[in-house]
This record gives sequence, C-alpha cells and structure tokens, in this order.
Amino acid sequence: MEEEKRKNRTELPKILVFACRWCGGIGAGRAGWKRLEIPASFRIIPVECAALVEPDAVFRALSSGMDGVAVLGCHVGGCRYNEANHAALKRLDLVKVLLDTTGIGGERLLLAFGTAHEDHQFAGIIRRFTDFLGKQPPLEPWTGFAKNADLRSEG
Amino acid sequence: MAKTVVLLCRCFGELDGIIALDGIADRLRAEREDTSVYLLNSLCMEEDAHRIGALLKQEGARAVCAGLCAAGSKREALWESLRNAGIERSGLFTADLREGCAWIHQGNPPGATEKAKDLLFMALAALDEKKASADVSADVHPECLVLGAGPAGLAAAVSLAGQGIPVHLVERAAQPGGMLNLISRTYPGDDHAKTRIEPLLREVETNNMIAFYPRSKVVSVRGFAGDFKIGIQGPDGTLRLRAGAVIIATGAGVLLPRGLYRYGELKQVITQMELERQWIRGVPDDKRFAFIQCAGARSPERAYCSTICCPSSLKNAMRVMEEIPGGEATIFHRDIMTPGNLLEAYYRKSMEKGVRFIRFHEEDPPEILGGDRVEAIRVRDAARGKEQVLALEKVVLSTPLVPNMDNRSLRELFQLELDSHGFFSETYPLHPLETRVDGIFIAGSARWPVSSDKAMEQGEGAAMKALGMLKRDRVSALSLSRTPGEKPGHGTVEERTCTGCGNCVSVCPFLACSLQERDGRFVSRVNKMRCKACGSCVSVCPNGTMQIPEHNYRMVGAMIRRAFP
Amino acid sequence: MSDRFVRTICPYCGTGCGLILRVRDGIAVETLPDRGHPVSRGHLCVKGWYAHEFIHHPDRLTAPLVREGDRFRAVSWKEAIALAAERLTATAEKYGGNAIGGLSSAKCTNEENYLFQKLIRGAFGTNNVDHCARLCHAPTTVAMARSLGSGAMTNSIAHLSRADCILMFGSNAAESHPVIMGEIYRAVDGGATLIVVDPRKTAAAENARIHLALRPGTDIPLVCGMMRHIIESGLHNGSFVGERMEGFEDMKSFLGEWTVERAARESGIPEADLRRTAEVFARAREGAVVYCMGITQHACGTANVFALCDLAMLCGHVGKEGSGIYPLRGQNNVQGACDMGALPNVYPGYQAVDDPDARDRFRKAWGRELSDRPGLTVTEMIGRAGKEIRALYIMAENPALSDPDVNHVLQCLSSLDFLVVQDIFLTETARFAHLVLPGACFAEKTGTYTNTERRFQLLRKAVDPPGEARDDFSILCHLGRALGVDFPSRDPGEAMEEIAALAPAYRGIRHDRLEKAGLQWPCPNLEHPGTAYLHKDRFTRGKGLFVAPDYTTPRESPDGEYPFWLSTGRMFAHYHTGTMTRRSSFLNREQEGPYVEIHPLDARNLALREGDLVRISTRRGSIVTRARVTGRVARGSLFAPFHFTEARANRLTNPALDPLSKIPEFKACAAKVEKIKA
Amino acid sequence: MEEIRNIARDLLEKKEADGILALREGDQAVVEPHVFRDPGDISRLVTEPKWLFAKTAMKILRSSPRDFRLAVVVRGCDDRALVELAKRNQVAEENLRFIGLACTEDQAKQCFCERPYPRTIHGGKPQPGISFLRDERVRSLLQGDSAERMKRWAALLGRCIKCYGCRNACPICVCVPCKLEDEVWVEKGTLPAERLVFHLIRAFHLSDTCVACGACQEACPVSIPLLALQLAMREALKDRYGYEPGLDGERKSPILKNFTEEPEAGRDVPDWVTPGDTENE
Repeated sequence: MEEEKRKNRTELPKILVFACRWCGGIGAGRAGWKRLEIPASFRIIPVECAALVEPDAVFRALSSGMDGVAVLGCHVGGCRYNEANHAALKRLDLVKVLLDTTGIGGERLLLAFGTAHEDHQFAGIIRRFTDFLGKQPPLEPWTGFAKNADLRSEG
Repeated sequence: MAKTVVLLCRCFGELDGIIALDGIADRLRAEREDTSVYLLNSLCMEEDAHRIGALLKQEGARAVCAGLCAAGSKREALWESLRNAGIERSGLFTADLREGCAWIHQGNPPGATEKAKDLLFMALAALDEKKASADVSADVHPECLVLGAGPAGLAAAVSLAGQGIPVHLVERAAQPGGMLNLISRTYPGDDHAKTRIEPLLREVETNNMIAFYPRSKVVSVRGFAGDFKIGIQGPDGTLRLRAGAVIIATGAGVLLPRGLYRYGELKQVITQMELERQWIRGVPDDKRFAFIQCAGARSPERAYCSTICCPSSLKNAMRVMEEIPGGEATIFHRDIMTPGNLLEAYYRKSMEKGVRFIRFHEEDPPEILGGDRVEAIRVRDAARGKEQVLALEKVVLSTPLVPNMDNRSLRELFQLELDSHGFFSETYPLHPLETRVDGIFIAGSARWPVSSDKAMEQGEGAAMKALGMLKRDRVSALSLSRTPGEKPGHGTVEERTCTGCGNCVSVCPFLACSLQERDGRFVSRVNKMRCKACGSCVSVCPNGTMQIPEHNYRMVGAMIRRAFP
Repeated sequence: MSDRFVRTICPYCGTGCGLILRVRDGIAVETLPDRGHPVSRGHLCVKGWYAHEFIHHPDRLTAPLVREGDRFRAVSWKEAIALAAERLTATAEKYGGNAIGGLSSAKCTNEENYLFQKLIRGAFGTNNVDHCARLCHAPTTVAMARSLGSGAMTNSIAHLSRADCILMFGSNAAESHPVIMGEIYRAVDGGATLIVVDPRKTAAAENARIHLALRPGTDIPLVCGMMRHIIESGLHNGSFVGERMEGFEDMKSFLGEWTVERAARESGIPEADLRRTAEVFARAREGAVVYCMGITQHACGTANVFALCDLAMLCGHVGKEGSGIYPLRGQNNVQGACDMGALPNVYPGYQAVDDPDARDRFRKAWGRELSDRPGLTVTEMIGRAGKEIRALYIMAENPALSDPDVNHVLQCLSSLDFLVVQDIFLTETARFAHLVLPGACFAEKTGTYTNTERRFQLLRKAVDPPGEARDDFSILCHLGRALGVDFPSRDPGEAMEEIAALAPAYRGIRHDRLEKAGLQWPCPNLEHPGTAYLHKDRFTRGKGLFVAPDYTTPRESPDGEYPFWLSTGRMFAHYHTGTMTRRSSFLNREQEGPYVEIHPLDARNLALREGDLVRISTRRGSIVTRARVTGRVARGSLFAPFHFTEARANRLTNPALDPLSKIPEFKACAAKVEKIKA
Repeated sequence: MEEIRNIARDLLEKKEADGILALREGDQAVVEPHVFRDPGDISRLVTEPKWLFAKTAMKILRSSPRDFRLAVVVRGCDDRALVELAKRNQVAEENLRFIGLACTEDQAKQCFCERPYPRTIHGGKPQPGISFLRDERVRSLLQGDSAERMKRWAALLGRCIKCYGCRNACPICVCVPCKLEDEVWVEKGTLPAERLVFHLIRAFHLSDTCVACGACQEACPVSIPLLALQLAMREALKDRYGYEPGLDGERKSPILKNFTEEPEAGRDVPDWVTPGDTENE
C-alpha cells in the first residue's frame, strides 16, 4: 500500500529551507551565480540565524504538507551571534529525536552547517535531501486525510 | 490593510524564458485586490530610485514586495526609492527570483515559474504580518574609561587623548606602568623598560585629557554602549564616572612556581621576574645560570603557552654572557617558541653568543642537585638521549602569565565572558578586541599573554574601536549591529502574556534579557541596546510572548502555509 | 479565604462524567477531573474541563423579569410568582387545563423534573408536559419499550470495553460523547472490531476497522440486508431466538423482500462490505450496538430503532455484560427527565397515564384530579401555540434554537397569551417570554442527574446563584404552593423519597446512598446494589419481540433546485444551543462562529475556498455561514452544527414528524449552497 | 500514613504551614482533595489513591497572599514537578513545605517509574526504579520498524478528541495563552486535533522539563500513551548532557545554553554536527 503510494508519487518532495542569511542564504545566491541546477521543489525562508528557527515551525511545516525541512546554519564555532547556533543545534536535534520517536523520522529535519562560499554544498544538500525524501513514505496519515487525501483519491 | 505594491524586476531580461513574470503578475492582481503589480526593467540603477519613488507615492503604497535578485534587498537605489515614498524600513519584503530561482532552475522553467509565484505570495503573506520594532537611542557620552595603566592601557589612553577624547585611567597600583615597572629590559630591542614607557607616563602626567585614578578599582557598572555609568573606589572614597566606552587592559599575573624545581626551598632557584628585579638592582654575582622553560606552563592544569617566556630567557641568558665576566647560561627547554622574523633572529643571535640549549622531555624534567644550595642540575638530553650533570649556581624558572585574580569579579561587573583558562575572550570569529557587550573592549595580557609592545599595539587598536563608538553623537539600539547594516529589529516582549519562565534569560548569548518583578509575577525585559536579534529567545519562548516584530511567528506561519499552496 | 473542592457532575452530555470544582472565595475558579468517578475515572472532554467558565458569566439572569412592551422590568419574586400563578390560573379557567403546556428540562435535576410534571399535571389536570427528549431519543423510548420492555440503555458504559465487536450507527461519539468514545477505544485496544455506520467520515469512522458510509436515511435497508444475510448463512443465535424471542417467523417473512442486493442498492454500500459487516457482528462473542441521533432524528426514527433492536436480539447480543444496545442520550439528565415522567403519556417510572391503577396511585399520593388523556408533545405544543395552547411554562429549554423550522417556532411563541421561561441566561426563547424566572445552574444546587446508563448521581452545591436567582427546586415549590398544589418535600432529598415511594424501579434510591458511585435503576429496595445491565435472564416485557421496521425514505430528498443532502448536528467544542458553551471563553475561542462542512470536490465546483461566506437555503429558510472544506462529508452532502444563534441551522431543517414518536427529521433534508461575494 | 499525618499535624500546630494540600476521606470512603487548615481534621487525611497535586498547589499559591505557606503531600513526580516549576518562577520554594511520600512497589510497577520517591521521604519505603522499557506497549512504540511506528502513532493520535486534558493535567504547562490555542500553529475547531502540530508541539515544549509523571496520559480519555513521546527525549538529555529535569533546582536546561557556556555539555560535540556536503563538480 505504502509502496504503491510511493511509486505513484509523481511530483517532487516538498522542502522548506530555513537559511541563515550569513551562510545558507548567501550560499544559495552563489549557487545561482554558478548556475548550479537544483530541483525547483524547495522554498527558502531567510532567517537572521539558525537560532531563530522555532521548533514549532518545523512541525507546522511538516503538518502543512512539506516532506522535509532543512535548517542551514553557520559552521559550529562560526556563528555571528556568539555561538547562538550551538544552542539552536542542541534544540533542533531534540526535535529529530522526537520525530524519530513517532516514526516520522528525524532525517526529515536536515541540519547542515556551512559558510557563505559553500555554494556546491548548498546544491548538494538540496539534491541529496530531495532524493532521500523521494524514497520516504508520504506523511499523509499525519497531515490528516480531511484536508488532502480525498481530493487526490477522487479527482 | 495597508496598500501594498509589488515590484517585479526583469533584470534587463535576465529572467526571460525561465520565469513567466507576466503570468505571475496577472495571478497576483487576480488574487489580491489590494495590491497593484509593476514589472520593471531594473530596480537597482540610480535613475530608478526617483521614478519608483514617485510611482510608489502616486500609488499611496505603505508596503512594498519586491521580486528581484539576491543582492537586491541591499541595493541603495531601492532603499532610496522607499525613502522618497516615505515607506518604513519594515515596509519592504523581497523575494530572490534571480539567483535563488531563475538561475538555479534554468533547466525547468515551469518549476521556476511556479516557485517564483509561491515565493512572491509568501513574501506578500509575510508583509501582511510584518511589524516594526520600537527603537531606542541615547546621547553618546564622549569619554572613555581605561581599566589598567599597563602598556596596553597607557597606549590606549594616550591615543584616545590624542584624538581629543577625555580618558579616565583607573589603576589598581600606586603608579602607572604596570609590568614594565618590574622588568629591566625589553626584547628584542634590549632597550631599558623605563625608556619604553617614560613618554607615555609623561603624557599621562601632562595631558589634561587624561585623568589618572591610582589605587582604584571598579565597584559598579550600569548603562550601555555610549553611556556607561561606572562607580570606582579609590583612596578617597568612591566616585561615579560616565563613559561611552570601556577598555579593559588589566593585564595578567605571574605564576609563583611553589614546589617546582625546589623553588622556595633553595634560594638560588628564582623566577624570571625576580631575576629582572636583580638586574634593576645591579649585575648579579653568580656565574653559571640555568634557565628552565615552561615551569608550570603547557601542563594539564595550564594547557597554554604564554609566548613571552622564551624570548625573555634568551634576553637574560645573553645578558649573563655579556655582562657577567665568565658568565655561562644554559636554557633547558621543551621547545623554543620564537615566532616572527625578529624573534627568530634574536634566537640565532643568542646561539652565536654561546648560550647553550638542552631539550628535555615533559615527562622527565631536569633535577636540581645540592643540599642547602644549588650545586648542579641533572637532565636527560632529549636530543642525544643521554643523561648529564652540570654544575651551576643559579636556576631561573620561566613561569607563565596567569589570569588576574580579579578577572572573575570584572566579568560579573561587566557581564563579559572568560575563556576556559580565565582570560577575557573576545567575540569569535569576526570581532577582535570586542567583547559580547557593545562598547567594552579588551587589550593586552588581560585578553592573552603578550609582550609589552604587542600590548601597546592592542591598546591602540582597542582605542580606535572605542573611538568608532565615541565619535557618534547618538547611539540607537538598531544601529548597534555586529553585522553590516542595521539590526533587523530586536526582541520584544508582550508583558501581559509573559510567564516569566526565564528561558530567554538563560539562552540569550548577549545577556540582553532579564526578569523583572511586576505585581507579584516575573516578566522578561529585553535590553534593546544589547540585543542582537539572533532570535534565540524567540525560539525558546514557550508561548510566543517573545517576538522579533520584523520576523514574528505570524509571518513564519503565513509563509509556511503559502509555500506550497 | 481558602480553596474548597466540590465533587459534582458535568452539566453537558448524558455520559455524566464526574468533575471537581475548585471554589475560591465563593467563585468556581477551576474544573478538575474526578479520578474516583465510576464512569469517567478522571477523564473529561474539553467542555467538561471548562465547565466552570460560564457559571459566573455577567449575562446570568439575576432577577425575575416582566415584559413591558418590548422591554423587561426586574421585579421581586413575590410579584413574579403571583403574576405567574394569576395568569396561568386565569388561562386555565378561561380555556381549560389543556390550554396550558409545560416544557420540562433535561438540564434540570430529577427532583425538579418530578415537581414540574407534578405541578403541570396537578395544578391544571392536563398531561401537556414534555421535554427535549422528544427531539433526541423519543423513538428509543417508544421502540425499545415495545421490543424489550424498557426504553433505556441496556448495559453500562464500562461494559463497552468488554465487547469484541462494536457497531456504531449514526453516532459521532468522538465529538458528542467523547468519554464514551474513550471506552470504545479501550475495547479496540483489547482487540475489539469497531464498525461505524455513518454518511459522514467522522473522527470515529476514521479510526474504525470498517466504515460504511451509507446514503442518508437508509439505515433500515442496510440493517435488513444484514439480518437477511445473517439468517441465510445461519449465523443468528438460534437458541437465544428460540428461548427468549417471539415473532421470529413474521420477521423472516418480512425480510423476504429485503435481499442483500436490494439492501446494497438502497443504502449504497457494496454487497461485500455489507455481508462482511453482518458476519463480523454475528460471529462476535459479545456484540454491542451503539447509536445516536443519526438513527433517531428521522421521520422513520422509531422504525430505525426497531431494526437495531432486531439485529442485536437476532444475534443474541442482549442481556450479557459485554453486549447490549446503547442509545447515547444527549442531555445530562434526559434519561432522568423521562424517568420522572416529564412526558405526556407516562407518570414517573413509565406508568402510563391511561392505566387506571397508576392514575389512581398518583391521584391518591398527590391529592389532585388527574387527566387520563395523554398530552401533547413538544412539537405539537409549539405547533399549536396560540391555538389550543394559550400559555406555556418553559423550564430551561430553548426551542427557538433547538426545534426544527425555527422560523415557524418563533411565530408560534409570539402568538401565546402567556409565556413563562425559567432559565439561567436570557435565551433566544426567553426573549419572547412575558415572565422570565432566573434559575440556578448545575454548580448552584443539589439534586440528582441520571446519566445515559441509568445511573442516579448526586449533584452538589458549590457556589450560590447570582443575585436574586434561585435554584429551580424552590422556584417550583413557591409556584406550586401559589397554584394550590401541595409540595410536602422541603428539599430534593425528601423529594427523592417521594419519588421512590411512587415508582418501584427507584424504590431503593436515596441521596445518602449516592455519595460514592450513585446507583443504576432498577433499584427496587434499600439494600439493592443497582442494576448494571438489563434483560439478564428475561426481558422486562417477558420475551423479546421482533418488530418489523417498515422503511420510508426521508420526506425530502435532493433535487435539481436543492441538490445537497443537509444534516445537522454538534461539534466537539459546543453544546446544544450554545447557551453555556458559547459563554465559556475558552470553548468559544476554539470555535467562534458557525460553519458548514462541504466536500472538497463540491467546493471546487462552486469555486469555494476554506472560510468563504456561503448562503445555505432550504424550502423553509436560509442562513449565512462559512464554508469548511473537508473530506468528512461525502460528495453531495452538507453538515451544519446547530449551536449558533447567528446562523440557526434549524431555520433549514424539516419539521416532518415520525408518526410513532413525533420526532422531527433533523438529519436529512434538501439544501442548496451559494457563494457570497465578500 | 500515620507518619504523614503526624508531620502534617505538626506543621499546622507549630504554625510552620498555613494549609496542607492532601486527600481527605469523606463519607462512604469517598476521597477528594482538600486543603487542611485545622489540626483536628488531619485524622481524615489519606494518601491513597495516587493523586498529583503539583499543579493545584501552584495555582493555590498563585492566588494566595505572599506569606501563605502551603504544605503538600508529594510523591516523586510531584516533587520533581515542583522543582521545575520553581526553576521557572511559577512557585516560590519558600512558600512550599514538602511532605514526601514514596510510592508503593505496585504503584512504581504500574507507572514504570524510574524514580518512585521524592528527594526527602517522610512516609513509605523507597522502591527501586523500573525502566519504562519494561513496558511492552511503550517499547513497541519506541523501537522497531519506523514505517510501522509511523502508522501506529498516526492512528493513536488520530483518536484525539482535543479535550486539552494532557495540557491541563500537565504540572509543567502553565502558559496563558498557549500555542495550542493559536490558529497559526494548530487549526481550530476540527477533530482529531492536527496530529503533528498539536501533539508534537506539546511534547517538544516539555522536552527538557517533563518529569515523566504521566499525568498527561492518565488524563487522556482515549488512552493515547502520551508519555512515550517524552521518553526518548528524556533519554537523549541524560546521555548527552547528564541532565534530568526535576532533580537539580540550580542547573538550567542544557538546551538553553551553548557549548561554551556549558562546557561539560559541549565537550563532546554530538556526531550530528555533520560538515555537510562539499562535493565539487
């Protein structure tokens, strides 16, 4: 059954990216300059620092139909905000634990750390994350059939 | 709702063939009655500024959603056009349609178009919820407090005074000079320490821009960058000072190596500093000297190299060879640290002068022989691996600099950070000599063991940084940004709903949050001058009481819901 | 100044959960679940958790009000009681006692209901007394009384968890009886099969092993098909049917016309599913049938209940601990109100008014002449208001919102000579009253409620009524005395003894016996521990009776002009007419306004998006509400909750009545939807 | 029980407490919570069944004058909960007196409680803790094939009737308003409550404060094993930072500190700090 759903899935997995404007954000821009081809199925919400990403927003995103959420922060030790990203990482990693508990899978929340110049890293992260999520079962049972499922099944 | 205008930049056709902007424009017009949409060839040229400004005025726009390139939001032209139309900074939200969309999805125009549409709807949704932080500002008090009148402090004080900034120079000791008062010569120039600081001391005495407070220490600190209120306690009671900036140059202490190499037991075993004092008194009458490096340094309990001991040993060993007839000097070391061209030369010179070097292993250090006085030293030569015994009269221990014991109290007073060894740490990685508190700078050995001239360099550097703050006439919270441009906002608390749990207080990397009592309950308060808008507090606030208006949770929620309609 | 904790009973649904009110300085500040309570065992639904919020609401009535033109004037109790007595007697003298009608209340205690019906019957010699049970479970009382001999839930809520197959018909328990739903889930955790029969994909349906989304109003075909299949495949409980049932042969012949094929065709359920369901239920060791408004609120409601009883008895799923028939009663004390004889055809304890012995007993006890003619029902009284019915005494009911085709109801109410409304808030109905009497809410009085499992439970006073308001018991006593009816009992406890003396089933009930866990009737004597489940060895009526349910389609079906099925019901955050829940700030924040559920595909065709304003119209009226796009409703169906006065779903509903029980058809009518440009 | 009563009586007689929050036995052995103020009533004080008082104690203290001292009969979980509440400035320790009661062996077993006793014990014998992994149901919900687990949890949470009981019963949840009531985070007025947001936001807000008292799942009418959501996070905090909520009133939660400020926590940078992907093409 799940197998079926996975096969029938035509559209690419949806990814929400929270990108720190000092690394991930710039990395994305530089990926553009280098014209690196990246799947178009991700949307970026720029943030001041990874520390600004509320765990609740991760859940909200998954519940609103995203297949995965990526948080791009600066290298550990390279934070512009006095290592605020350390605390953020500890926090978000607990979110992974919770996602694992429920079987949704902590891998649906990607934490990656780079610097502004790592444009290839940015491209690679998105590509690999897209591949990975493509192989995951859909989150339908969690996002509640009432909103999405019926439309898909009937029309 | 405020009238919103959408500006789409064609970037001179860069996006053509990838993103169907016209289709998107129609879609926007259809779905949002309150917005008008404009496609423009460019948004970032000087000549655009006025055209767009006028257009926004005539539209009566209160908010602008711009679809342009990654760098677009930083373009001065765009900001100018907003200013021309009298639109707040917070009235703009941009979507990166070029690098972040067109250029990375060239192979997939439909996808790129879809994404561009979503990004714009996200931006509009965010703009609807975006708010502006209330800014606060204060007059800058153009005076500087320099803590510690050692080489670093003196250099800072003098150069600030030279810039016409009144300086309060607070010193724990009776007279200025710090460590330079205790040593006879400085390396590598071998000049008399006195001659190095006399000009500075003269300046302190004569220059009426510098007020010197001997035998004084800081007892209270209030205020913020631009206007600190500091209480100091001196021989004649306490007094209050005001200063726009503070430079901490309290230097370091010296380790007394009790129990090491029979120090304290045999009076012929002395420290480098004692030897310096001896030189000041006159030429010592012993002949055969041994210098033992890293006495108490680079050890588990003090896992750092304090960098000044090797050069000092070289200096004193050479003096033994030169000034004491028949003097002999041997340096027992683990490795000699003489970075930079000058010190390398200094090292070679000492060898030419006949100073002997014997390397030993950390695990079997030299042993001092003799009953009631030093007679010889036994050491296993790490290079040759064989043991040898040398007769001698004097043993000089090179001990490291250690953090001042009052660093801890200063940390409490100024709410600074100490590194794991107890020295003051600066905000890594991009802000040398700065601390996590704006307007408070560190220089000299208080920050890290350095030689006197390095300390002076740092003093000057800190002075220049302080000057940057003191030359402004007003300082506003939003301007106190560690990053290019203004702060995007700052933490703002809804007092009514704050539960006073204190999460924000524990997490804030800049100690900007604090709890205050309001009719029997606790409420968080943000010091806007300290806040750097990293958002740590926002993401740990259990019920969304803490928000950055320019990036509040309603915006995030709205964007998430619009991300993939 | 200190905190008191008062154990009492939840005022909302018929589950009768136990809750503890924390009272500080005479204010109920918090509700806590009662961990020691036999039914709820420390569980509550959201309404229960916030039951304290409306108690001290500023809108509470604090003094008797007399209408003057279109305004109200506060008056003293003396004046109010005198006025009521004078106007009612006058009317009775002018038009005869049968011109007076009384709507008692399923929200009030047993004692109050007893006094109320005694007052109406005693003072005016009429049986025109009824209450909202008419609008929820009238068919249950009629049908179950006929086929089993007792119109109440056969077993206890706790027994549900022992069933290994639970068949839910037309019940959205997850929203309407959440704590009972919890009991069902406990059974599921124990391996039981949950089967939900409901046109909507309710929360319960979502979690059911099998969900049969039948066409609205086709329960009878479905059940008949099941029974047919069960008998054909010999899965019915032969011995049980043989020993304890009668009318099996007639039943068989009746089922002759109900082939599985036809059943499937009529109900829109695939044959395979229908057969499978029948087999699962028949094979079950302990099978329970749970049903609610989806069954009863039809023009063929009584027949629907007959069908379910037949099904259960056919499989022998009655008279055992884990089996049984579970009508989920709506109001907290609807069971009690019926027990206390707030019905036009029976005295307390279901003793028929046309049974001479019974009448004689009550005549002696009350010392008043009593009518032998069954009275009018709620819907009839309202419908004939201003005609045969000249004066109405309504205690804590709100027909202006709860009854079908309210437009018509409002006309009727306004055409009365005299209307007394006794309530805690100025309800939509009270606005039409000539006299409004301020009553007390659940936290302000003592007495007993009887929950859906026939359990008498003690209600304890936690706080005082606001201002001049009084508990309904004493109001009734005063009014009774003013009308010359003698009320010997000075407090509810004594009233309970009076009741016990008159109704055998409650003979063993005393307040002091209810302290810990209450008592389930029948409880014939003071030693009797109460009855956990009925019909153990013999049915109350002797043998169980198969009654052939004759099938009638809903009175109104979708057509070109009104293409949608509309059904009404409740949502989890609000209760009934919202008089209390919409004044609980928390509950009101959970669901602030009215809405109508519509299927995504229908929405797409009408270009509707979540939250759009829509007008829903039927042949009787129309309301404006917001669209909620969801797969819960089937294509071509709408669902509208009826809690919201600003969009009264009952402007739309069809007042067509069930011939036997007189219940209106709330659950099915034809409607159309139009989008309103914002 | 006697020892508990004696201490309670003492506190009231010696005026060391103005009230005792505990259970009172009424007529027909009915048990209900009660604030004892008169030493004479203490004879009716009982300790069974298990009844959690932390939240009620907090609410009572909040609406009482500042000098009001309330003694509470606490079990292990109550004790820990009050520590966390004090840490978050919801109660002031100086207004509290603890009368410690250790749970019986059966109670400990029934809760799979890892620490079935308070810091200081006045009544009952401390029983050894029992790992929650001994609970068959919980283990199957935490371990094994994730796709399977994902389905099971979705089904379990799909039962939610949105009674807010888990939140209302939780001794730690004190926010007004609460994010669960905000339509930005959780859709309003629909059942079941949005599984992911409603339950995971709730669970995560307690990640570093949950004292594993199980009040949430005891209050759940549809028997969702809510405590199981918490356990893995509690374990993670224990392994990584040696932190357990409710034990130490001084130590702040490690996830509120960065590694430099809490070195012992930061020393071993967990392996999830992946350098990411630096391929070059």
